[in-house]
Amino acid sequence: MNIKILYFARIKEAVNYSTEEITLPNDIFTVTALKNYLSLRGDIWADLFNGKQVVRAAINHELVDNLANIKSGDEVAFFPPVTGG
Amino acid sequence: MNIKILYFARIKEAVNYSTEEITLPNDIFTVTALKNYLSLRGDIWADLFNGKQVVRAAINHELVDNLANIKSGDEVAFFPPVTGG
Amino acid sequence: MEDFEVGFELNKMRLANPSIGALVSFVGQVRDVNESDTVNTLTLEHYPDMTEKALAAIENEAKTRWDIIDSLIVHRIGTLKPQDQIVLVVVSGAHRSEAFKACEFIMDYLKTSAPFWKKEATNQGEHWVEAKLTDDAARARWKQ
Amino acid sequence: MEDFEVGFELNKMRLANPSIGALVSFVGQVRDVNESDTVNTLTLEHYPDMTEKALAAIENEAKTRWDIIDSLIVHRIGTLKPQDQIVLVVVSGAHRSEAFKACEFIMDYLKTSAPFWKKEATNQGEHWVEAKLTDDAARARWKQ
Repeated sequence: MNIKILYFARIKEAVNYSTEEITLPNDIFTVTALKNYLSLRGDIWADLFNGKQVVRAAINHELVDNLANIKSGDEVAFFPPVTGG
Repeated sequence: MNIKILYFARIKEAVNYSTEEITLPNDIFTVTALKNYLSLRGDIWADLFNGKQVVRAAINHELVDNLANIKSGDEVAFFPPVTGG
Repeated sequence: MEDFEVGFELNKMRLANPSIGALVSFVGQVRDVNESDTVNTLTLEHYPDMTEKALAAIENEAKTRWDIIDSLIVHRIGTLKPQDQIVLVVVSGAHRSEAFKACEFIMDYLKTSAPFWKKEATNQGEHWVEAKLTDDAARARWKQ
Repeated sequence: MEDFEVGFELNKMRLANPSIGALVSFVGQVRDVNESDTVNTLTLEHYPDMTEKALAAIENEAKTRWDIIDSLIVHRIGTLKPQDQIVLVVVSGAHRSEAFKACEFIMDYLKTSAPFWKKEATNQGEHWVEAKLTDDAARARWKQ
């Protein structure tokens, strides 16, 4: 399935992407599975997504937890804990 | 002893005084005693100071309770519960 | 008593100190209807010599209890009409939590210990506003 | 993003409704020193499509929980300097207690669930501001 991924703040700078559209294998249907899949891209990705640092996720502009389901056409965003206000 | 008494709001209107200077008998040395003494002036005064309605007192600009001591030269104020803000 | 300009007061306090991170304010407005009567005017009487001391004591107590930087209380007196401003409280601090608590504390104490009295004029006549038990309860929360 | 004029926003909300008796506001200011470093600039990044929904959700939740009349959130983005305003929250209601709670609730939720990120530039270089555990704790107080 095809999804769009957005990266923000520290994570955007680390992976050097702000947005990408990718085609996922069919067995990637949770946030955790997507994080594990992205970890395979190399050390920088693994450091971010192996669970040692807090990476928040949103699907279609709603904060979600790691068990949330991803479906085709979704906009998934990864970002550090927010620090506005 | 001589004291000054100020009246505010509903109480000022009821007694038709805003301020007076009076000489008290020597046995009047608490707020309660002063209230009882003023009650003797007539029905309006008795209604106000017989304890059936809440009358707050201040001595020299500090809120006090009924047991507070009054001394010569004090400025005593009587007023209803405050309603500012 | 002359009106206050809330933007001017907030900016003045904020810009006076670059370590201020949080500014909390309260503005009270004369409502058009109180207890189902239409309010024409609201007249505020006070006890001038006591007012200044009472407000200073409330601000000092707030500064003792919370880590705040500055505070301001402006209370109007005289005759006001619906939608006039009555009172302004501003509290600044490094962080928001202390500023919020101190601002609400100041309002709760002002409502119950500063010598102001409100008289409403409605079409049914004039009457003194009664003190509210909810204000006593609000103040009681802060007892130490 | 353009600055806001706090006096204008407060007066606009207050004067729009004569049943408003209480108006509580919070203004956040960029501090000159954060964690002992002098701040030269503070840059706010956000997630535009999500920001609007997140702020609306926070305001709706506040309106569900408390008896308030209106609310406003303005959050600046882009590069700011010390003493610039960052954020404005205004809540109005008939009575002060509900307005105070709703305003503090909105700030606590904004701090922990609205997609904004701060990057500080100091003489020691640039770094992303770390999220604070005290903000998570502040939010946790409101859990139902």
